[in-house]
Amino acid sequence: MKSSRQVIKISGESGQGVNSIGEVVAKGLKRCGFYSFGYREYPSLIKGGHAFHQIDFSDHPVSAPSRASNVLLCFSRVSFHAYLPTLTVGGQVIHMLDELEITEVEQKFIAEHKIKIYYLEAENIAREIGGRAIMANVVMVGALWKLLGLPIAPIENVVRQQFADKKDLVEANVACLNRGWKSDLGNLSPLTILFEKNNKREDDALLSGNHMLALGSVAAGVRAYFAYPMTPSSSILTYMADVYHETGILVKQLDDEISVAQFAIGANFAGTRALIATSGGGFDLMTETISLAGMTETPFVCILAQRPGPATGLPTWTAAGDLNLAIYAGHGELPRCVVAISDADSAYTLIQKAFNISEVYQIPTIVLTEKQIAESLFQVENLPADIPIERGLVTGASLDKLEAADRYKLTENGISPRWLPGESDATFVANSDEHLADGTLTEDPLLSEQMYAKRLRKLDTLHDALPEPVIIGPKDASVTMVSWGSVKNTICDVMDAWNELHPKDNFNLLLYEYIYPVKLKVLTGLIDKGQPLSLVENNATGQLGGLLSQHSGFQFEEKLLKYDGRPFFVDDIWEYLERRLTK
Amino acid sequence: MKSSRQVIKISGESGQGVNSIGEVVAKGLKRCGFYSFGYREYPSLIKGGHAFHQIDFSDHPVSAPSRASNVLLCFSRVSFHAYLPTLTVGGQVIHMLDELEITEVEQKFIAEHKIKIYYLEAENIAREIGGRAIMANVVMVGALWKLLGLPIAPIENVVRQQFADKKDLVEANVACLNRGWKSDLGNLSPLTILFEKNNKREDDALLSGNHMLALGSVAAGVRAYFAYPMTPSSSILTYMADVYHETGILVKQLDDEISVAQFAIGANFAGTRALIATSGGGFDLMTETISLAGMTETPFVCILAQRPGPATGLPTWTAAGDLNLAIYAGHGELPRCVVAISDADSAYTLIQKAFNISEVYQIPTIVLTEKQIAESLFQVENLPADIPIERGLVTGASLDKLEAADRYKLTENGISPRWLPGESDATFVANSDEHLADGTLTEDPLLSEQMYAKRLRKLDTLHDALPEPVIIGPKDASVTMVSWGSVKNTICDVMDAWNELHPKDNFNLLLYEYIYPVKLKVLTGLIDKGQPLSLVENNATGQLGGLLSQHSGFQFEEKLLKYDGRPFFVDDIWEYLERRLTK
Amino acid sequence: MHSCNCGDRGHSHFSDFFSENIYTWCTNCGNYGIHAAVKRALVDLEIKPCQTLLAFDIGCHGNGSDKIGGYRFHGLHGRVIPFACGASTANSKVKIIAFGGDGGTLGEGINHLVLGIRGNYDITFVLHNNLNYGLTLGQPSATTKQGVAMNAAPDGVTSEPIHPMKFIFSLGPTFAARTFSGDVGHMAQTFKAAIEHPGFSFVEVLQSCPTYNLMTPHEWYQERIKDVSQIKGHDAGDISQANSIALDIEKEIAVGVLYQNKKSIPFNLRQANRVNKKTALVDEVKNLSVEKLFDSFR
Amino acid sequence: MHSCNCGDRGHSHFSDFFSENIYTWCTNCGNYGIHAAVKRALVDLEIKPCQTLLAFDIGCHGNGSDKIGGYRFHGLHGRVIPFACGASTANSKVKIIAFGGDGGTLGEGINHLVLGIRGNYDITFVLHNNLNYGLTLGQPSATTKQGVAMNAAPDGVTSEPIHPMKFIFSLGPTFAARTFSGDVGHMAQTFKAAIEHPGFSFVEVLQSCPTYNLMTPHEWYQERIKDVSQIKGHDAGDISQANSIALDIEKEIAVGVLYQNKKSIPFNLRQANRVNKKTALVDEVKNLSVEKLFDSFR
Ligand SMILES: Cc1ncc(C[n+]2csc(CCOP(=O)(O)OP(=O)(O)O)c2C)c(N)n1
Ligand SMILES: Cc1ncc(C[n+]2csc(CCOP(=O)(O)OP(=O)(O)O)c2C)c(N)n1
Ligand code: SF4
Ligand code: SF4
Ligand SMILES: [Mg+2]
Ligand SMILES: [Mg+2]
Repeated sequence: MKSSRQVIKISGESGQGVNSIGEVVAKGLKRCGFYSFGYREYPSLIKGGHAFHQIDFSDHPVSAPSRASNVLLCFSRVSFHAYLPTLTVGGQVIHMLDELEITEVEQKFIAEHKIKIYYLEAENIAREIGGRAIMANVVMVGALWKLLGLPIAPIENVVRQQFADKKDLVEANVACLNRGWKSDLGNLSPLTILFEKNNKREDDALLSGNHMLALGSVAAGVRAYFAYPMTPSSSILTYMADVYHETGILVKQLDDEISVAQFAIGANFAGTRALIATSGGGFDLMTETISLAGMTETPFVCILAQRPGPATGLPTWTAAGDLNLAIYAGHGELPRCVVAISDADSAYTLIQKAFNISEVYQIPTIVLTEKQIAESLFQVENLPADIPIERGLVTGASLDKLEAADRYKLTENGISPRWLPGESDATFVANSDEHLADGTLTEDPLLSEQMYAKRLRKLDTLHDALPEPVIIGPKDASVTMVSWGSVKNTICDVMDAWNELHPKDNFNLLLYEYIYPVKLKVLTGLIDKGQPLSLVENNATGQLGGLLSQHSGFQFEEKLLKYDGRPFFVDDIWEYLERRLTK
Repeated sequence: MKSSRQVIKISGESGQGVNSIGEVVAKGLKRCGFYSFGYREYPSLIKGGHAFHQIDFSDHPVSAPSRASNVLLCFSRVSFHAYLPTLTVGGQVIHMLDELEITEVEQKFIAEHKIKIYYLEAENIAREIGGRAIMANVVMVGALWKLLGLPIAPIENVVRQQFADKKDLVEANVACLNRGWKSDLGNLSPLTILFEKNNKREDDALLSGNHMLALGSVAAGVRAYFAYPMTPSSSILTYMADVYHETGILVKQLDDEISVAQFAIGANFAGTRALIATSGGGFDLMTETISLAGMTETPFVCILAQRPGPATGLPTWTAAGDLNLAIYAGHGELPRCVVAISDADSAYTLIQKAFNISEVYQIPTIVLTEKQIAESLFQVENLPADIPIERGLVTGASLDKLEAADRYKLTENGISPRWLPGESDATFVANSDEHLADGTLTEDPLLSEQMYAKRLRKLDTLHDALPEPVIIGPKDASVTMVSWGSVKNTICDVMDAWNELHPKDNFNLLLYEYIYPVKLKVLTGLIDKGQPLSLVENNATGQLGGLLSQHSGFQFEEKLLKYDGRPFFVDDIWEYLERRLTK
Repeated sequence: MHSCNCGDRGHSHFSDFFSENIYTWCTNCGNYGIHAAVKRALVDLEIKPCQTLLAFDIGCHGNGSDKIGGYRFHGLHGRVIPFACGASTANSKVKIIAFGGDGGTLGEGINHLVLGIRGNYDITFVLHNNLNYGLTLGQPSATTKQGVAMNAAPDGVTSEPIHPMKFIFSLGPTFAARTFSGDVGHMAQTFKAAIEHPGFSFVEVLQSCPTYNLMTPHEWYQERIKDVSQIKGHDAGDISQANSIALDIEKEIAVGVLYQNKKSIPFNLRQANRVNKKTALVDEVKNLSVEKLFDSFR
Repeated sequence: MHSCNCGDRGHSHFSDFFSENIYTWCTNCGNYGIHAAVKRALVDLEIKPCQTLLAFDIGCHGNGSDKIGGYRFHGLHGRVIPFACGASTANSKVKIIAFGGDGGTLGEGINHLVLGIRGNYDITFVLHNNLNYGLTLGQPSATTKQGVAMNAAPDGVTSEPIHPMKFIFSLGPTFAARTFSGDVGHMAQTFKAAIEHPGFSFVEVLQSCPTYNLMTPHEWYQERIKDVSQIKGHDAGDISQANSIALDIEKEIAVGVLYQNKKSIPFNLRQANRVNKKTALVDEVKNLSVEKLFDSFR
């Protein structure tokens, strides 16, 4: 497997443009005919520290990061010291750090790992040619390209595109790039790329899960986006605002998350589609409103972008530890839907589904994502098909026949007619107190119970309508991994190579994207036939596992749980499979 | 069973003093040698509507209400119409409603149920004797006493005690009482009380679960009580304020629940014991702070007084629907403890335990109660034994040897030394960001994971220390009910009588008071021996059942769930057992 | 957007707002008058039930939410302002009036009052200021006077009360009025002005609560209120004048429209990317092609 | 209560507050100066690390919480005020200073600012007002000027900014001061006065943020600030004077102690049932007999 991908880590301080250089490199690789995936690590501070953008590339689609890299580009001293240890044997470093001091421990590591290091006086070059030290980054990219043995034209085009709106800088940057490309690279050895450039998808888009959530929501007819900044959801807000002239969407940053949730329920009740997003701490503050959405049967869609908790936790790192929160938060018993995206494509599709579910079933829907999906760069060929909007609203002539008591009418499937303020003479009250069919408050035991049960019946109706989790990979496998979220990408990245090498010890994946109400048929099918199941989650307590145990009675004995703020690296899965083999 | 208790319902409008009359009657019955239990139903409004205070009394301790009553006292028309249908066959009514109109349906009900009705012109009498119409209530009590065939002296003493601080009114009230006692009662028949007055515990206290929580917390050394009013927790605030000169406790109503939670964590971090209480909606707002308590390892105790949700729900009614909320709310993965009181005694004990757990394990502890426990009147002989305070603090000379890095030291059981600001030279930071042993922020994968795991280890340590759920009733029974909260009282009220009648179809109860982390030994013992288990919960989804299924794999097939805002009446359990019998 | 078949303004009747549900407030509660005045204002403005969205907080006043006509939302305690503001961003054709108590508005949700005023969302907000938490049995609120003994504060509260007008004037409001629950006519007039104002209209109603507010009962207010029309030379366009006549809430209490910025631009018209849109957000929910946006990532 | 072995005030050194952790703020961030001034104020007042509780909000400034000595709590975004107020009710012997950003204080947690001022809890509160949400990459805050383009507001915010002093003066503060992150000496003086004031001391620091606040950089403030000592006849005891000199934040910006009520009674001394207590809540945690209270229910 290892030989089927190469890994480049571009590192520097926060604020040194690591990310934009990462994007340039990824685009260049794409134009050269590779598939790439961009993974970011950065601290929760504005400038300084150390951060990287790592690009895994290959001749086939990749969507998860490796633990170690083959090439390290360093823009800052701290990043050199931080990331040297993450190089593979034979790894190579290009840095621009005058009089870099290397510690004894590092020397030892370098020797043992046969690491080669090259100093490029990129800043001097940049100042000379481009007049600005910041262009050193581009010089470094040129040198990288030399090391990769790739043609300069594609990356030159990317640089031209990148600086298209700063015309005065384009030529200088291109000159810097070429000058870097002409470096001698000292004792570095040109990278041996053992895989093909199957030059077919050079026009693929490179974008993050958050971008795709935003695009999916625009496609779904979302007309208002309210938010309070919180990593890793904030980049949705930034993007929504950046394109708001194009989309015409109302984009408004509010002053706290309770306001955000209430604005959304207000706008949804009035009759538009409003989207909101936050992370765990902000979500806590929204949970009373989720309870309200359940009670008043008002559509409500919230993206919960996970990061490690509790409390402030690791704000710029990744985790999948808020599944229980999504399912159980908000007081009282209410119907809701919880879905979890796993990559850019499912982001686009599930956010659209979420709005349809929320409107048709008149329930809150929580869309889980993770920093790993939110901020990684996925290569996407085309947009998945749009999902036709379903609003479940009374329309047209039927509006004239409505009575107030239709609004919360007791129905078999629990779903009652819904219409918007201003659309019919039949006015009603959406009441957070327990109520009768027209919303009038009631405290009667029988009538209360009936309305309570009606609401909860929607959960059964929805359950019947939701798809079962999918099995990815061979139909028959010696073990089935059960998982959700970004872990899917790592598992899939490993799957083909491993299964080819180990046809008898192969595996497949049962992926939950529609998580609650929980679908069990496929799972219990597997349980019943005695299929070995292994739970893989990016948290410490195995929350999906807990949910499945609760409803199926099955207890997972095999678990692979990770909770160090990092996503699953392909190595984590590979090594786990190897450990399993030797057990 | 039925014949072993009598039931009196005192009804009127909100604001008509139904509750204080209820207390007078309950005290009177106690002085006459009975055991009583007071159950309240009232709407969420200030004046008007209809409300009652129902007293079940017997020759043995009772702690749950019957569905129907033998005697109905009516102070208002609405309450007559509302509660007439809740009389048993042969039930009797005393009302004070001039020209009461009785509908045809009611006439039919009266005839079929052989109900007798007596009109007492109590208001006229009161005005005549006492000078005030409001004293009519006391006239009515006099008449009730006549109907019960009980001596006047004990109740007269109660009335004197009740009005002790309004000297000018005492004699008039006593006169009213006696005058009522002298009514002829028309065609009503003196009540046949088939059980004894075993006149031993006439000095028992009559008080609510909320009173006992408050008393328990005072005993536990709580020195600050912060709250924002929310039924059914508000009466704790009122009582705490009423006795704050006696206790010296700082009692402060704040402006919202987030402030309440933060004041508590602030005061606890500084080193006192602060208590807070709320209901579901307010609790939602506190959940981010619970996550913070988990992360910073700061003690935190919150009473979650349940009422039916979602949203505003049924504010003055009862439910046990927030167990999942208590266990899962608050983002991220954190250790916590969830306990649920079941009656006045356990209120007193568990609130003390909660503080010890919270301080020793440095975790948030949530104490669940329900409106049914919070506001019902329990007869209590004596205070349960006090629990010695355990704070888990470094004290004395050891304080001098501390280093900052002791505060969050990695330990095997997960518990690290804790000390208070101002107590040692070793100052540290309690950090909501992931941190090292001295609180310094870290984003390192290994060090983060270690601290994360350390915190969660406390859950295992606590698990080992917690008691198993108790079995109440016969050791061997044909079925074991599994339950928590106020349901216990109803089950216990039925148990002796039923088991005596049905020695072969008897039952016992597995009561969970310490709910999370969940103890399974006793339960799995029962499961393993194939003991039939029946889940009884005051909610719609069987939340304790879900928790037990998740951890044991056992799926409850038999469930008795109630979610109409009412507690389990003794009839509910009795009828359920009868249905089981005929199945 | 389909419009209800009652057509445009013009035929609204008091009885259209009638509900068969019976009010449950205490006898002589100020809320009765407030509801009467709200109905009258709407009828006078020829606004029909189906053309309104009445949003209620949780509190005594909110218990009236199912006793009046119109589209209504009875939400969470303290949250009526952001709910109504959110609704106002989506549909500006329906008139939105939000009602809140002093507890919900100046306690639990005071942050939202700040947000609503600063954003100038196009709603009318009616503060039922009864100087206590009525529905939870008479605890003190932020407007309870210092030293008055209440449920949960047997020796009285230890802070000075919030002065609602002083508070909102610090935030740059575009409309501020005060009225009294004992004068239905005055309330109706005031509500009408508020409803017609584009932007956030703040109306404080001095609401009598005969059950829990014994310090300043109906009569107390009755004796003290004075309409701005009787205050010589008052110019409602002058914020500093408004500020100063608003101050006295003990002796002579100014009621009426204290301040109105006639150039008020409501929130929806301040949004750079929407200011020329003819449609409202509720009219725009349809699948939108994002191909072009996607292409920019290629 | 056991007291740390460093004894009473008297031997505090600047170095006692030193931490080996390295600050992670941007070069020239105003927060560096603020920390220096806090240390200096504490040292000048002879308060040692173990005699302080420094409470930090989440924001750039909060990232300094592990880079300074003292007992510290780094809590939730927007919640530092109620945390610190709660702590102050329990232990009045430890000096409590709370730090918050404009985002956390005037956005997320503005309700708590109201509560803190009204309750007059005995803490010092330092507002790091850098006119933006720094830590989340430069979105607008409630103090961002209207029309300035920011992350998430490409055409500028559409509301007028909150004027922090106007806002708090509407709530009856007992101490209000303003200072500037570019003047360590002035800050230290101001913090000292704030720390010594019994009750809620509000200190606004005009904090430069060279990364995201390009509108009003260090120099902009430098040129405009004027200490109250240079303002003729300013009487810090006169709230209406304070009010008016506080207003200008564009041309001549008054800094220093703008207002101080010398008769301020802090929260803990206002509690009827505790006012004569010699102990603090932290000293009183022991099993208390409730037999007598229980007996009253018999
Ligand atoms: C989150 C939350 N906290 C507390 C409550 C309980 N509660 C209901 S009404 C109310 C206070 C009402 O006071 P106010 O807003 O002044 O309205 P009033 O009843 O006086 O009209 C409170 C605290 C609640 N419903 N939700
Ligand atoms: C509940 C919650 N919402 C949002 C965030 C994300 N967040 C962290 S810092 C911050 C804003 C910081 O702005 P400010 O308070 O002005 O501090 P500054 O960084 O400017 O010093 C936000 C929104 C959070 N941590 N918690
Ligand atoms: S308590 Fe006061 S506000 Fe509430 S209904 Fe009664 S009089 Fe009205
Ligand atoms: S972003 Fe601004 S406030 Fe934050 S560290 Fe940088 S300069 Fe300081
Ligand atoms: Mg009120
Ligand atoms: Mg800021």
